[in-house]
Amino acid sequence: MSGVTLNKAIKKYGDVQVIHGIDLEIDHGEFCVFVGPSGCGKSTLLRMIAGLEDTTDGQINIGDRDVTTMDPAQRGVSMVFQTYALYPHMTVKQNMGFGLKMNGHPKSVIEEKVAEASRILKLDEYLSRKPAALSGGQRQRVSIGRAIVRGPEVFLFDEPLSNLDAELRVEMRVEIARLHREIGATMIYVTHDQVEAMTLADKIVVLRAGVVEQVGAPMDLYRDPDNKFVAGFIGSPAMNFVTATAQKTTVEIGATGTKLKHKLPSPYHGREITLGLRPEFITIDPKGDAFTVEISESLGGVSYVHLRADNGDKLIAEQRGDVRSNEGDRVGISFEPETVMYFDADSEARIRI
Amino acid sequence: MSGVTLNKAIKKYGDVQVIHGIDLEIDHGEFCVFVGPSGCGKSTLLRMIAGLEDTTDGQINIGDRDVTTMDPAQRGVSMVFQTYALYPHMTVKQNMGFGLKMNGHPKSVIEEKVAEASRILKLDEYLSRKPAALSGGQRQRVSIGRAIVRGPEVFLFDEPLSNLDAELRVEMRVEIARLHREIGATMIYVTHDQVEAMTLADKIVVLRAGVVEQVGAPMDLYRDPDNKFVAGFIGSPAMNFVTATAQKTTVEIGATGTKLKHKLPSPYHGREITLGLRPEFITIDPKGDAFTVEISESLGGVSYVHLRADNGDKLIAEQRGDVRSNEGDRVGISFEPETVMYFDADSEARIRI
Amino acid sequence: DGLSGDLKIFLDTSNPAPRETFETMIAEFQGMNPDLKIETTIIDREAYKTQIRNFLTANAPDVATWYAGNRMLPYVQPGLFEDVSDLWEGELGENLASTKAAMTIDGKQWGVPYSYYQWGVYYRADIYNELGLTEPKTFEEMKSNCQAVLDSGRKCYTIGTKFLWTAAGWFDYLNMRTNGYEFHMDLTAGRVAWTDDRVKQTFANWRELIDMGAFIDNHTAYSWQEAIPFMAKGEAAAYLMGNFAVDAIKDAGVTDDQLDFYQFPMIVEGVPMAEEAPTDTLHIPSNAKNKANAKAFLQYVASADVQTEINAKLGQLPVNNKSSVNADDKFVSQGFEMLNGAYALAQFFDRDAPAEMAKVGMEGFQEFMVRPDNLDAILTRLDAAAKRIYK
Amino acid sequence: MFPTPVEKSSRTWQLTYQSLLPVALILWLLPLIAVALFSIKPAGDFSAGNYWNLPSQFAGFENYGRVFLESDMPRYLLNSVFITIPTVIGAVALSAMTGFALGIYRFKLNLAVFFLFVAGNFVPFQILMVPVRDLTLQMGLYNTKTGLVLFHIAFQTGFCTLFMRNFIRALPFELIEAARVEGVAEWRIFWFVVLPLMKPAIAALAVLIFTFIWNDYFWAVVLTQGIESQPVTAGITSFNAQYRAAYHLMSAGSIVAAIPPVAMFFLMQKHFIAGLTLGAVK
Amino acid sequence: MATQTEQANRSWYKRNEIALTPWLFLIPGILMFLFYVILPVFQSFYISTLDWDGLGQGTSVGFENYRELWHDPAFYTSLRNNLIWLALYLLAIPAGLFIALFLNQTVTGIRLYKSLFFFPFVISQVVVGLVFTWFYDPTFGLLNTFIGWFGFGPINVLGDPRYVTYGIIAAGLWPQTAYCMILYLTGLNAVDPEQVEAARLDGAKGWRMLWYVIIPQLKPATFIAFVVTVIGALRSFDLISIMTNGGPFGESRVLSFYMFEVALSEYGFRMGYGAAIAVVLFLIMLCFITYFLYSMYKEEKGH
Ligand SMILES: Nc1ncnc2c1ncn2[C@@H]1O[C@H](COP(=O)(O)OP(=O)(O)OP(=O)(O)O)[C@@H](O)[C@H]1O
Ligand SMILES: Nc1ncnc2c1ncn2[C@@H]1O[C@H](COP(=O)(O)OP(=O)(O)OP(=O)(O)O)[C@@H](O)[C@H]1O
Ligand SMILES: [Mg+2]
Ligand SMILES: [Mg+2]
Repeated sequence: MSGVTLNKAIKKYGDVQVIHGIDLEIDHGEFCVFVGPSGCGKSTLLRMIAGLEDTTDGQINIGDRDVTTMDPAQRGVSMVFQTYALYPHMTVKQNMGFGLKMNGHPKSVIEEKVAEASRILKLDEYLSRKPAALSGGQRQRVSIGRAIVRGPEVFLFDEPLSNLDAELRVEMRVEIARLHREIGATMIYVTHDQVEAMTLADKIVVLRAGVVEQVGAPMDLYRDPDNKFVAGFIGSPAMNFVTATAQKTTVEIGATGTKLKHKLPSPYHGREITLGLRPEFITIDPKGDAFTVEISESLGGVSYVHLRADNGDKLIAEQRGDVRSNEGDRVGISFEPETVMYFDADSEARIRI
Repeated sequence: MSGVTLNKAIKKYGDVQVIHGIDLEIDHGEFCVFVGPSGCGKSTLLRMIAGLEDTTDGQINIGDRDVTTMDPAQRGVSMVFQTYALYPHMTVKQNMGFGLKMNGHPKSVIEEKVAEASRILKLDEYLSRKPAALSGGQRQRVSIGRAIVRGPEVFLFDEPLSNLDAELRVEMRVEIARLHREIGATMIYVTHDQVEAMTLADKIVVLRAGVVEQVGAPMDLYRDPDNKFVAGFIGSPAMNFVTATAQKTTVEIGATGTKLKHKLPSPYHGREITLGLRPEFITIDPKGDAFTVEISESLGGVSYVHLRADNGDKLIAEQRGDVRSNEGDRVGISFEPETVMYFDADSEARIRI
Repeated sequence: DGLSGDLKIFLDTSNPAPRETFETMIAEFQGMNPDLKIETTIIDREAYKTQIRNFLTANAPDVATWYAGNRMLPYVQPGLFEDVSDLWEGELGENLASTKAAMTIDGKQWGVPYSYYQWGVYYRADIYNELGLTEPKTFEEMKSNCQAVLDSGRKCYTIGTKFLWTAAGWFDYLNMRTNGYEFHMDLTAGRVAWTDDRVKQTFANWRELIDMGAFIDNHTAYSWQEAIPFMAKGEAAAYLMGNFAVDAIKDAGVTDDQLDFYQFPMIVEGVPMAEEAPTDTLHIPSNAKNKANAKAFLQYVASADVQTEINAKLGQLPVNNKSSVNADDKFVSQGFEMLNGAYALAQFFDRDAPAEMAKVGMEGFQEFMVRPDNLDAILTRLDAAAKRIYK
Repeated sequence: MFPTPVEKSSRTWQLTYQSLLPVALILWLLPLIAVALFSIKPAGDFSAGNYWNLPSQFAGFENYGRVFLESDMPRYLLNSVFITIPTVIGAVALSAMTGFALGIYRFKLNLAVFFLFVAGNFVPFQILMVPVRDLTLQMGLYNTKTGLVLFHIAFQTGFCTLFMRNFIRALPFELIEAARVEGVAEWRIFWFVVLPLMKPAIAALAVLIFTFIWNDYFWAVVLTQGIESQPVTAGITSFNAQYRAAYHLMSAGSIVAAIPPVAMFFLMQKHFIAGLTLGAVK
Repeated sequence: MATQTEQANRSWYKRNEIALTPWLFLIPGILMFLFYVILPVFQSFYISTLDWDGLGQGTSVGFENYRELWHDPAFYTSLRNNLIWLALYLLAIPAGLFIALFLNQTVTGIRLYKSLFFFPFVISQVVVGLVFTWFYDPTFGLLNTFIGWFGFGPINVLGDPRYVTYGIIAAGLWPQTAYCMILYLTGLNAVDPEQVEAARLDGAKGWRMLWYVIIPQLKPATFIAFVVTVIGALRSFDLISIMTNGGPFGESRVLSFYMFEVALSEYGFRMGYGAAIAVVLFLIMLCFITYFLYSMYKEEKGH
């Protein structure tokens, strides 16, 4: 059993605190993805788990061992770096076997494990090449191979695909998913790519400024975000936010004057709130006139129509097919009321109904 | 009137010919985008127009002047580089005013034009900063500002947004579109980003290996590509290609055995052809069983389902909403026959029906 | 039976002829003492002067060459040279008596001399003949000869003052001839001020020659060897030098007939004629490891036969009065004669004056030769230096 | 003349440029060419005043023969080798270690220690002369190659550390982290990961230090004397004193003394220039 | 429990490996450097207050040496020459830039040209000094032969106090220019071609392109060139020693040579006085060292 548990983990650089007491439980065999804006502390958290950064306070457990002060090597983790971090002067084989060799494993064991890993990753042909003679994707595979060879309980990935081009990225993403199925080890994966997070994760951890905003399965976060930040972060194009006013039994959208029959908790009555609406749930109604079409970007199968209401609120609507709106058109919108979410205008917390 | 006309423009590096006699007409005020795979000659062509590369043969006109052998500075063009190419030792203001200063404009004129450009680009606050103290997006704005200030007839952009992160890219894209509307100058824009090409262009030029494959408005290329290359290049995710066989009055799809009532020109009868089908036009039919679901990637509003037929043909289908297919499921597909395109299996040319 | 053990010898005889002479002599000594391990190091003469202090303290040899007179003082005072007075007892002492004074400090002897040599004016006899000139006896003759030489499109004297000391030769002679030996000794010993009018008179005499254009141009750029070609090529007629220069002059292509020698002429009547005769010496550093062997070697070098032999080769004069002078060498025999008749012998400016003073002084001479107008400033400077150095 | 490539300029200018190059080079190297010419002239040419005409006969073998067979030059050359090689090895070894420590580890005094090395490297070394000479004397290493080597190693460590540290800084730090995660001991990281990656830096530094030390004159004069330990730079001066005014021999001697660093430069040019710029630039 | 014993089993070294390792690696280097470089600097300060001939014990004389220095004309000559050196040596920077620009082309054989141009830097200064001594020789030197064709000369460069320092500096500029040239050649390699292109579009050409676009980009190269040139100028010793030995009558001395002369030459052995001169030289250099370190510090902080 080798899940990872963080208990009030804190990291300070000098006086600057970058991780603010994180509690987190990652189950054995789970694929956990950290997402969040740049600088939010994803890498730092991962490196704390790896032992590459000291943990200022709190506790980190792997399995049932407290590893908080342990050396990286003793934690039973392997790490895959964004830049691959292959040793350029060693062949693929030596790269993969280096850790074992340094820890005094006999040659035969090393051979065997390297062979196994290279089979899994289809690297057999390249074993005697140096990293410089490999493509980006192959290099990343080698660096994953190096991680596998040590048979760790936990794999740590720090944006492993962000140096690859779009096509390869898709390919390697599928490969990592396959690997997870095949090995079944716990994996923690840092990315800022929406698609990677949504498609790979069993569990997504959304971080902001060193604090966990929400933890959950990808579709749960998409459907049921806890706050405006998560709602805006998950899903692409991002959720639209417009101002609305809560009444006793209805909510009035500022831009259109539409009243939705939603009863918000009483403290909100009469107050301004934020209404969230995903672009994909909006249908453009050519007969309306609440919005001006600012620009309409057609990508072939889908168009993104940028709308601006007279009160300044902006919306993006996703439009299927090749119905095209023209700039300057006045249009209205329609949507299913149940696709709407509400957020506290100040705290940004979700207002569930 | 300052359109750009290329007349059998040819570029050779030593013995290697990289631009193979291109004819092209870009109208005054048009936004023209060059796309194509890496190394196809987009940048080279742009730089020939700028005068940064000699034109080996052929002729380049800007407006009604033959500029083929002119100095870059005399052509009335401005260029925005991928790496911004700002002068690091000059402030934003000096960067923008440099060209005017070099051409001996009086201080007052420079001041005025820089002020105007920085107003358009909302750079007023940063005028006295050096580039190093700016964010990527701001730098790119400065480099656009530098282009504007010189009041050129033609703007040239070489992948101006590819060094920015996703969010900024979207923002700057809209900004450039706005700029084009505002200034109305001719713009030529190189990119390899689908979305940029589709959303910005009045006219897209698809290049392959130094040859123009097709020229047209974005939606024209999307709807009516001349060949498999253009069809596959425009649209995202890319068009699916499967094998099919033309009969006298029908086309039989290899993977499913479905027969479409399309009458292809007689030379194709009985021959294998390529059938193109965009992911967004495919609906998954849970009752069918021609395909196995390989993997289903859900991004919230949309899922991409990777399908594999028994004959090895692969398809990606775009699925709306949160209907999720599971790996290993057997499914069928359906689509409107008129969304299908045919291509010659060898020449890859479109077979129009 | 012969000596055994080691013997480490440092020599500054870096010019080709002396070098060979010493190598031969040491080889003979080796022949007599087959069991002795002799190690000889020959160091460039100019470099040697800067290095001696280092090696005397750090890795002292058993025997080292140096110079007599005041020049020994900096090493005798801190006890870096061994007292070798015992060598001077008995017969050897008597034989070397003429230089005993120069080797004595505090009543003890600190080394033995192996050679000395005269200074004088070496001139191109063929040029003098061509111009009908004879060896000058007085300063007036010297100047008129010079004028004749100048008129023939040549320079009277070659000199290379890059390493300074050559100019000191001129000063020594001019001063001794103008003010006498005693005055010169007082001056170098700091008993007379450099701003003294008598000193100025010496420089005035010198200036006459300078103003005539007697010396070659650009002498500051040359070492003494580099000045020789001017004489060899007949662009200059004479050279005030030590006798060691004869070899080098001949090497440069001047034949024995073309070269002759005269004593530096009288300037002031009645001033007795003293001569420069620097004595080259051998010493035992007090840090030497094989002093017994070293003493044996010194004794050997000082012995009459060896002195005869090496000085014949060096073209210099033996110090041992039992030695014989090479009569075939006209310069040596003439010089020997001249020194025998000399009123007194001076060592040389840089050996008579303390090192620091010598340096400042010779720099002044060089400057004077280039910029005679600076004389007052130069003398004031020398005086200030003297006040500090002799305090 | 400019970052405009000549290929893109007019034909006449291209030709002018092509012909200007050798002329400029000859002018630039004129003093050196003269010396090379001197070194193959017979002695007679000089006494005959034939300084600048072609040699009346080729006397190269004779002149160089005398340098090698009749003078102490071979011995001085050998001394130089025995001084230079150990210094290069020592300085590179020490600075590989200091560079590693300062480039990889974050600790409080890191920058202070680094700046200490850098500042020491900039010091006008004359200020060290008296104490170092005294120190060497006291250790009994005066006039030994060892004494000179020890000092050179110590002094060069300043520059080498600057160089190595900056080089190591530029290595991807993930390599070290990857090794740490794999449980590689720190000194093994140095040996198996960092050192192999430093090969280019080591090569660059080695050639650079080689030339520096080979060409050193000041310390050779301060710390050694005499033939048993002086390097060729000091040797050439006594050689010259011996053959003063024998220009042909002095020239030949100078050329012999200059050849090793020049050969080193030509053989290892890439590394040499990398060393100059990398070490200093970063 | 298990974790407890595991912790205890780790040796003290193991636990502090990351903190200790750098010091273990630093110790040999630091010791050597302290011993031979850092301490001697302070020793020199101390020695400069002694009257000491290098043998036995010195006697403390306080600031007497400095007082004497204050009145020593030779010191001022040296100081003046040092300043001339500093100022003129910096000419190596524009000269190096000029040659670098000249050679910054891609024609056949240019690599060989570049290396040959670099030649003077690899040669020992001793040899350079010798070569230039002959070059300047008033009777047969190339320089005088050359100006003789125009009916001038001969000039006794090294023997004339008016020219001697400039003559030596010119000799020093030869290798130093080669050095700067290499620095600039590498710097030119790193010039961003897109910036040059941007400037071409902006209409900058020739001289103005150089001044406004190229030179600013060469700033790092210029900085190094400045550093090495200043150090080189203040350390200058070999050339003077070889070419003139300080002469004529001390007019070509600089501080570093004068201190050597005072402390170690034939007529010297005034260690205290020499040290005092060295201290003055050090203090001059200290201004530059401070500037260099400050620049480096800013750079480091920038990362
Ligand atoms: N060594 C350090 N010293 C001080 N602050 C640091 C250090 N390393 C990181 N930080 C700060 O910690 C915060 C978190 O950094 P971290 O690298 O974990 O972000 P991230 O989420 O991985 O961002 P990205 O997506 O850009 O990789 C940032 O604000 C960063 O500036
Ligand atoms: N200076 C040059 N010498 C020789 N070949 C060149 C040179 N510059 C470009 N090429 C070649 O010309 C072709 C076109 O290059 P170009 O840079 O125009 O491609 P591109 O379409 O802009 O590609 P990318 O999308 O990667 O920027 C490439 O095959 C390239 O290798
Ligand atoms: Mg990160
Ligand atoms: Mg390109």
